[in-house]
Amino acid sequence: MMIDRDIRKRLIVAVANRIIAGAEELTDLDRAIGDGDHGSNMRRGFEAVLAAADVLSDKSFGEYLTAVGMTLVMKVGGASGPLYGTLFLSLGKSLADDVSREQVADAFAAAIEAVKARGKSDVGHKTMLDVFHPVLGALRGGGDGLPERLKATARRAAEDTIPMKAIRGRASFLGERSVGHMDPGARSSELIVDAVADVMEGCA
Amino acid sequence: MMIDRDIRKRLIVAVANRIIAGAEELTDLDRAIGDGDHGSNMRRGFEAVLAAADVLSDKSFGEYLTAVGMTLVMKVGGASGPLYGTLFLSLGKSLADDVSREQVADAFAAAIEAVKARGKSDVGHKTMLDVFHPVLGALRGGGDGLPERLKATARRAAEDTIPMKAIRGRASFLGERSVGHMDPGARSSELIVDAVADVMEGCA
Amino acid sequence: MKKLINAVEDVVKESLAGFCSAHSDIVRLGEAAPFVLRRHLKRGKVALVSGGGSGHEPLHGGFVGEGMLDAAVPGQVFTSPTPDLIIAAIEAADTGGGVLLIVKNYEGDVMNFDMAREMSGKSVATVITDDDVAVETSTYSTGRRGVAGTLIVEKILGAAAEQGRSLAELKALGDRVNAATRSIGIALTSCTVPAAGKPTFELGDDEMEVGVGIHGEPGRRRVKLRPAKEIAAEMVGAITADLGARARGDVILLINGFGGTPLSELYLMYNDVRHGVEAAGGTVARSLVGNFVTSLDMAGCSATVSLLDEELRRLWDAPVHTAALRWGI
Amino acid sequence: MKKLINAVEDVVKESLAGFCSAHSDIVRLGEAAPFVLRRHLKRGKVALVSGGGSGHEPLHGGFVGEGMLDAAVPGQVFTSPTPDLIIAAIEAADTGGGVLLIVKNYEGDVMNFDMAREMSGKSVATVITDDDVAVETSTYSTGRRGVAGTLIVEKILGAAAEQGRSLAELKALGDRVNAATRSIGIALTSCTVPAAGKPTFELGDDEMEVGVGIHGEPGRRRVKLRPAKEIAAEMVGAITADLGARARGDVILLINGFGGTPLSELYLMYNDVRHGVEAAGGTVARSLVGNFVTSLDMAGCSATVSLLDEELRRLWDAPVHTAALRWGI
Ligand SMILES: Nc1ncnc2c1ncn2[C@@H]1O[C@H](COP(=O)(O)OP(=O)(O)O)[C@@H](O)[C@H]1O
Ligand SMILES: Nc1ncnc2c1ncn2[C@@H]1O[C@H](COP(=O)(O)OP(=O)(O)O)[C@@H](O)[C@H]1O
Ligand SMILES: [Mg+2]
Ligand SMILES: [Mg+2]
Ligand SMILES: [Mg+2]
Ligand SMILES: [Mg+2]
Repeated sequence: MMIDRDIRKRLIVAVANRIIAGAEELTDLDRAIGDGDHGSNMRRGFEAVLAAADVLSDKSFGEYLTAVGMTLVMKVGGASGPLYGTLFLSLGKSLADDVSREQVADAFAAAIEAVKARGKSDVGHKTMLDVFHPVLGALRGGGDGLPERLKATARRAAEDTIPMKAIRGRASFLGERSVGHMDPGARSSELIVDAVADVMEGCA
Repeated sequence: MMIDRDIRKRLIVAVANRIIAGAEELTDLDRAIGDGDHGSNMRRGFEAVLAAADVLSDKSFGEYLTAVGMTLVMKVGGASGPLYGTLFLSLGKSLADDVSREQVADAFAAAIEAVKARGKSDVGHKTMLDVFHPVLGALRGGGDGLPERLKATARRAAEDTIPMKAIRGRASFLGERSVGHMDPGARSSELIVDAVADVMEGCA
Repeated sequence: MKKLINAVEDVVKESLAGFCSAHSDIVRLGEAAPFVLRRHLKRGKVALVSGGGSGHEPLHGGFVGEGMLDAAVPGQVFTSPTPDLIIAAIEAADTGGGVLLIVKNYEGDVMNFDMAREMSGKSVATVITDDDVAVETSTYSTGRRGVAGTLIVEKILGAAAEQGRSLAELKALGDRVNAATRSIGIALTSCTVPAAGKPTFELGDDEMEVGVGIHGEPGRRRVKLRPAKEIAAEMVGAITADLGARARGDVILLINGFGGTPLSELYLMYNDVRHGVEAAGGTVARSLVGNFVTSLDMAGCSATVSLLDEELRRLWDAPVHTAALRWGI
Repeated sequence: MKKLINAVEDVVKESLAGFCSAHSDIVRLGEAAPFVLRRHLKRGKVALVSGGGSGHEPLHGGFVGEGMLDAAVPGQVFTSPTPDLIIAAIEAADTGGGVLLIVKNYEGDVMNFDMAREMSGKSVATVITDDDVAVETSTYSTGRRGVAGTLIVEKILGAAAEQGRSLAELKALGDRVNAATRSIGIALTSCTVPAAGKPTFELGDDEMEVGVGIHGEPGRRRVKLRPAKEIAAEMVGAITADLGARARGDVILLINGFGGTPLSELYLMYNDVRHGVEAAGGTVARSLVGNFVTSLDMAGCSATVSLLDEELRRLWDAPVHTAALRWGI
């Protein structure tokens, strides 16, 4: 599949708008088990990405992903900034404009490892990783209606963080009291996956 | 009229209990146009007077009034402490155990002047003086049913402070906004007059 | 009411005990009565004694020490201390040079300190501070309140007393500094007096009080909450209008928090007020930002502008070593 | 939300501008980016750089100056600063002796400072503070938070850096002080993050949170509001249990307000906590009471106990000249 300038631009617009529209909800989730800034953090980062959409989209897919990652690192702050930043920086390392589903899945798997290393965290710790990991599974599975399946997987995965006890992130300071709330970073990951899947559908 | 030990004691008990029972109301009034402590101040002072009731009542009427005044000066604090203190200290200067109504009225008039001097204040400034002054008039008038008339006068006088604009006391800092509220010190004066009148009635 | 206290009636006593033990290198608790006494009194120096209701911490106890006050007498919350306490402090602080009382212009304070002065039989003078421009002046009324500017009077007098100036000189200097000092305050919330248990007044979510004092009392008027810049402009306007042409020189700018407002907001206000003062022709030569003259947990702040000349600047810069203000030592 | 601000997005920037102009004798605003830089850097000295989300004022900017930090990098409210800002501060503060980062143990701070260190290419070491006993330690979890004890680490490292110690020595000393320091916090209210506009959590009128951090986040458990003495006993218990026998020596006792609690209550708590520490066999050799590591307008406080030996006492007593902590100069 060819990720041309039009798709690159559409990806930014879709993801950024989804995050910006969801910012208040993300902040509300973070107020419950964090410090109430995940929405503002993510909005700040993706507003910067959106503002640079044209310049970014002119770049090759790899450079584009790297630049998005760098923008997030420099704009988001908090825990989510280095983590989402690391994710995109890692994706940018290996993806070319013309990519197969397998290549994307491999790059995503490597990016997840990079996030784990940066966050000293793992699946089951009630973080964004708990969305990335099942989404990677769905991506590897491939097949018809993949976009829909990615969305459903992400949605379920975010919900599955509700009963978890947090091991990483601010929510871990709450111990047992972190149980019963959705992880804000899991929800923002779901929003990103959802927006990407929308663009995939539009291209299909 | 003879102010014997029994009457002296009854005066303390009646006045102190009236103030203690009214403390919360006095504080509420002071919250509206002052700093919300008139009730606690007066209660603190009269609890001390009540605790010393027996010792105080052993003294001659003059010494008794002086001692009450001193106790109020040393226990009440705020603006009302020196003012009520000055009132009783002044009364103590001229009153003997056997007093006529005229003597009490003269002593009260002198005490009012002492309060004015201490407070650099006058009638019409929305203070306790606006109760003392009409009560003095009723006392001078004398006649049948004096206790009832003293009470009614004090009640009306306290109410008459409601439309006044404060010139002295903390309420003066509010300017026009002091209009529409009863002066807390006027209300505490009314309570004192009321309790004294009750004791007078009991003696008649 | 949510407060870190044991019993309402013990608040002042226990807080004072904590204060004196936390700062035992600078102060000690009075023996004859509960007041704050400077640990190392200077023989023959005029003693500076201040005080008033509690609830304004660190004022005044936090300003006892070298280069500032010799004693501070706290009353109950927002209630002037009684003459017996003040007399005890006068007696403990006096080392032969006489005593200067620094009293904020509230009738309760003025009357109790007056009675103490009359009863003490010592050589005692009084400086009354009345820096609050929110209150209209008039010989007819109580006049203006003494608020945050009091700290500037205490600092400058403290330095001058340390130089060995006489009681009469200090009294004149104190009156001069007070006359050169103007403050105005605004509140976003009231405060809760422990003994009352509920806020002194209630404000809507979008309202503020303009022209408040430091006792959680309502101000002169209630307005809609506005951006910091507009609040700053109103404050500067009130102060400079009152100072007139004198505002066009070097000044100390004090942004004082009332206790419930975070330092970050005070610095933000400082930023806007400073621009206003400078736009009005003043030069901010010295600055102080923090919670110094508070009103329990009230949210809000006051701005104080105090005119400086060479003498006052030197006295302001002189070393001071107290719990709440310290430099040069 | 009632705050003295202009626009939500300008809060940090404007407050920082006010801070740097109010304290222009001690600090200046970074040129390459908005951070607080010590005005007079000392050539060749190891530079101490700290930072983290804003909202904890005076931490960290208030601790920049002689005898303490060389730079402080504020992020947005409760949000770690990004690596570009940290790198700019590292570059501005480094005078050839290398740079020591002092970072509170929050994943956001740790990761952003780590990225900055990796990208900077300078000689940089990191001390991570994690003094909060409210959080169970476990190699498996994030571990403990860095809270008010951070100020003690910064003060002592500041004095040691001024003596010319090497980066490796300072790193070891910082780890040692951190290991000797324990804190625990309680909150009576949450705080309101400007961008969120409402309190992070709601508490009933008779409830408090035990084991809170400094981001207005809920604590470990919610209990009924209790008298100060009982709260103090629980705090002392948690700290001394964790310190074990080591608690029976000289300590610094820090009672830190979270921003919305009046100083009078902090002194009252100091009184009760001090008695508790002494009953447990400790000797309070040094004390500090005030709002130092805050959580915007949160009501509540933390207690910190830090074990002292002769070396640490000397470093603690060494001169310091910052906006929020000053003595000996
Ligand atoms: N160590 C970690 N590994 C993976 N994800 C993490 C880690 N720490 C935090 N997160 C994610 O970051 C989210 C919080 O982001 P945000 O609120 O922006 O930062 P902060 O916690 O610094 O305020 C959490 O909900 C979680 O998904
Ligand atoms: N100058 C004055 N002259 C006469 N009465 C006064 C004066 N100032 C205050 N008062 C009286 O004192 C009352 C307030 O007392 P209180 O609340 O105990 O003291 P404070 O105002 O110091 O808090 C007022 O309601 C008023 O009646
Ligand atoms: Mg967060
Ligand atoms: Mg009152
Ligand atoms: Mg009062
Ligand atoms: Mg955050």
